[in-house]
Amino acid sequence: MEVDRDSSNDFLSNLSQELFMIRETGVREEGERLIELQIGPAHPGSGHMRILAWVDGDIVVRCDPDIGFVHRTIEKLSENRAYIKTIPLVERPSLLDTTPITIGYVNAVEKLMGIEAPPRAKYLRTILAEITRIASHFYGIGILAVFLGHSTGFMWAFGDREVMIELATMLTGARITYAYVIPGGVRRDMPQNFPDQVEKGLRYIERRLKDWEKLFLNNPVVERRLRDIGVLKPVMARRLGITGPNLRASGVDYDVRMAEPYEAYDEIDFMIPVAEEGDAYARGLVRFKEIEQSISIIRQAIKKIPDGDIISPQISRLFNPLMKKIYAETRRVKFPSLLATLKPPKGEAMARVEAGRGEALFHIISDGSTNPYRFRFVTPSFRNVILFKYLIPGHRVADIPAIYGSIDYFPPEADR
Amino acid sequence: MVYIGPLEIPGRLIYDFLHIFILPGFGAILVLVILIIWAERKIAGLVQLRYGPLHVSRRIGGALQLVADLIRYSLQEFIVPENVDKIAYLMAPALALLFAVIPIAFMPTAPGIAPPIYVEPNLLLILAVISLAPIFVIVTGVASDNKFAFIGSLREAFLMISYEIPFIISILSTALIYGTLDLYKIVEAQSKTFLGVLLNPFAALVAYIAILRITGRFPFEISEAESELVMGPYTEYSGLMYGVAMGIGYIKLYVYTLLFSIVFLGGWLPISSTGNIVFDYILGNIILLIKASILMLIAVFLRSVYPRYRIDQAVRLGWSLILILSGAAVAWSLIIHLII
Amino acid sequence: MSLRIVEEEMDPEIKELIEKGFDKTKVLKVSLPKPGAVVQRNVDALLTGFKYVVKPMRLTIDYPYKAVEYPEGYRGMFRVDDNKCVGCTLCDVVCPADAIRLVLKDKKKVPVINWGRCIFCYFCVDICPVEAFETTKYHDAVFTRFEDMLTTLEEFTKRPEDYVPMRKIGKRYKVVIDEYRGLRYEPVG
Amino acid sequence: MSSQTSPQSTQMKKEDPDLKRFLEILNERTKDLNPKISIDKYGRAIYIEISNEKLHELAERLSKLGIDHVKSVTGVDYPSENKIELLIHAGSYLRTLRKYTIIIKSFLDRSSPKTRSLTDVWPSAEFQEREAWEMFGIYFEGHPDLRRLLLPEDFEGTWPMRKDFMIKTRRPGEVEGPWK
Repeated sequence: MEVDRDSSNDFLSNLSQELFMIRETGVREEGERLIELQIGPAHPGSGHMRILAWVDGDIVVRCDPDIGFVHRTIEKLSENRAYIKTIPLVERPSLLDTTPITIGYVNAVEKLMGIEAPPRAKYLRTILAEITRIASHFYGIGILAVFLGHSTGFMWAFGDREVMIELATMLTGARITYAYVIPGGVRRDMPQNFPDQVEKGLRYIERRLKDWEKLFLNNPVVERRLRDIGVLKPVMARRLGITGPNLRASGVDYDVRMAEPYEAYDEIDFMIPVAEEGDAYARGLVRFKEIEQSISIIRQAIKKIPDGDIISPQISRLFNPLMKKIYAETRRVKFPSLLATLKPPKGEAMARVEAGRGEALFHIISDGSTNPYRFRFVTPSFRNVILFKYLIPGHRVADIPAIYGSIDYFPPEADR
Repeated sequence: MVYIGPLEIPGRLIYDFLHIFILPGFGAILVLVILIIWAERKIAGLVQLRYGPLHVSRRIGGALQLVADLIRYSLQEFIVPENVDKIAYLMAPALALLFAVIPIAFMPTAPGIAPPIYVEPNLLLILAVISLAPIFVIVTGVASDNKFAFIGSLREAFLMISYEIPFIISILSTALIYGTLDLYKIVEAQSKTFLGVLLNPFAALVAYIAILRITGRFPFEISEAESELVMGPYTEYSGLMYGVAMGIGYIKLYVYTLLFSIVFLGGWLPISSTGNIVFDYILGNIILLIKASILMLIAVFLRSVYPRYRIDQAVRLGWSLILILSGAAVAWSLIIHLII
Repeated sequence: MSLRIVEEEMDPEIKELIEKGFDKTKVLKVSLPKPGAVVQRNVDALLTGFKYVVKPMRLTIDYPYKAVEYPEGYRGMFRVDDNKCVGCTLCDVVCPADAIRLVLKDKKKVPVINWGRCIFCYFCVDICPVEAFETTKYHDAVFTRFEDMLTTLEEFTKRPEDYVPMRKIGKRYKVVIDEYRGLRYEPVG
Repeated sequence: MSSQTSPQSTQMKKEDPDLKRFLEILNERTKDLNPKISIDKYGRAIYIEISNEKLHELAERLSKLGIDHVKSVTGVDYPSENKIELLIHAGSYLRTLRKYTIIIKSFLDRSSPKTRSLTDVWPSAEFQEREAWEMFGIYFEGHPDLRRLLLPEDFEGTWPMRKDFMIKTRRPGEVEGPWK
């Protein structure tokens, strides 16, 4: 397969050339002084991917991410499964940030079928989405900390994340893979003591963020390792199509919850943290500030949640008497048999969602049968993988894990 | 000033045996190193909201976990990869261990008793022997034919140079104050005037930071940085060799903190040489070990607070701040020498 | 072809369309703290670490000797009540992991589960029109052989605690979320 | 249609001035490429159908209109009509335009799908095009380094995402008898 090179190729080589100049490393071509480091799939600093780094001394000259080790073929599988059976499948890749992804998929299905979740279900979805966003940000910060060698940051992140997972277990009944969102609403209602449990959990997290500040963010060694590392300029971030906190840390105030509000985000006022510097430290800081914003979102959502039923009347009118009784008593949504063999009308629908790591895109083309004809699912990490190629060259070997952790790149989510 | 010379022959032999094999020597190493590793994992557990080692010997908080690890290492089969320079690969950790342990024989650890090998300038001898150990760490890296090990040994070489020099300067600057190179006389000088730390705080600070770097403690754990270099120079080792390689860091920490507490904290100071030998020997060593283990606990606590530096930041810090501080230490000790 | 988007190249109409639509209040300006007072910040970090050595705040539980009791409605293992079951095979249709297989019991199709494939999403439990599945909060099963996970009909009708091999667990503790300590464990009565 | 009014359906009903203005500019700029432009019923996705030769020209004009990045490049396989549809989602980070997503469709011949790579206009399409090539066989001329991204090196067989690449499926509902 001989690839003919023409104008577009020199463009991208100029792009990486320009990056070298920016970092004045003076290293140009690949001489024989180069070592090819395979920071492979089984390496404490690489996760389920292989980073091929051509290293001259301590400077990375060229970096090529080799991904696909945990490719689950979700798009191919979803073409042979009923619509509802894809919900647990879709939430598996970004295992920590499951609810925004299922909200996105279910929004696309709802747009296809033209049904709508009642307001209370929208609020419940928003609450669970923000709980998983906090858990996902803590995971990202934990990985960033352990890649810098800060084992306490790692353990603290997974400890505080545990509180959020306990809250989600009370609401949905599962620890991480909730499958809580179904077309037309949600499956369980909020238990009675849930609001004050949430309030206690959020106060604990706020108290802990002060300690995080002292031990991790203001730690001089952490700052030396992260400041001015992996500087992503706003223009480059926009050219490379980056999403999520990495984009907002470079000064671009783009957030799908603000751009195209879904669920209950337009009835809750919250802010998007945006930093200017765009280096690894700014990315970490933006994640901490987003945790604070998520806390205020959850508080407002818990206060403003309307009561009413949690499944759209189009689904609940198909309940048989036993299901109606169960739904009335325990507010647990039973599935009418139609849900298993859903046949949305022929057509296309697209939904966008702001997951923890960035914008996720869902596009379903249906041909009227029980299985979707084509389901396109783009995750935030798949759009951030290009950063490995253009951001890492010119840095040192020790900066590869620092940048990798600050991008909050999650290989299973990128491979889908 | 004559201090009590060597005892008659049989007493000498017994004391030498005790010195090397029981108290400040291998016995103390085995007990203290295991306790320090356990304390490090327990403190890290406390700071990180979890238990720390608990499963083995549950009642005493999992203290025997390290014994279990040692047994596991010794029973594990260690694989010698075949494209490895066999002799260097096998000898290097043993030699590194040897040169880390030898200085104990030169250190006086009890009032009124000479160390097994007594040489007039034994401070110089100790410094010379100690600075040999890192060379063998580099040999382990180069011998095992692995890119990560090679880069790890390069880093060890960089850091060795940039931190050994300030360490040696700061230790010698305190010797400058007392005007002698004999550790026993240093301790006696400290008993007359103030402790070394008070006399020359700069030297103490530089020496302590240099100890953190040489033994690979936390902000400077760069040559074995697992998130970049898997295990640095020891990537290709397994089984007992890996256990020894891991132990070298802690044994060096023990030896360096012994030296630090003799030079700066006055060794066995509160007690002076009383009548009978056995009482002096035991009490002197116990006090010295307490001071050394306090220093070790501090060094080990840093693991749960600091991440690791990047190699160029650590080297730049070494050449700039630490070197200047050690210069200040020498100047300060000159002034102090004139006053005392 | 330069790296930057050439702002001037953009269409004039688009430029004036863009200026219009965004309220700045929604953007929280995050400014990085200026690097200073290194010694003070070092001492801060050390004191914070030391605070936890002095006053430990353990979140973890000593698992085999103390176990966690999950909240109400936790999706654990379940069993089928074969006389309630009407053999509608909806559970087999809806199971996303194909973990359910149907067996004949006097001319009626009754489901049988493969614990190895089940992902505990409870789609089958929620779709069953006659509520034939009885759920428990029981989940710490320890299967030593793969075949034990493929249940037969009389196994699947028994309560999970009876036939599923279980690890010797100590006392059960309820998880309580606490403002100061995060997670606290209270012994279940 | 659900009777309750909720955020999404209200947007559909009220007329969106920015959308009208943007469509005017879009039509005026791309008249000569005669694209087929349509809006979905929620007023947020703008579908543009265009022939494959003019696709690159459309991309350049769109990037001048502020559509600065590509969210997804993929294919949809229609074996019955013997063509593969190139499906491109492009979007904009700029303030008022970020509400909309441009969905560009263009049809390629199924036996040897070939198109010009968009990496020079939108560098964010580089990894997306690599995935589209390995899954559908759409060959992007001028792509800097078109090789496999997700599939393992030793994966042989046709392009996996095409309809003729069958995977084993199971028809639920029959009796398969006990395991043991």
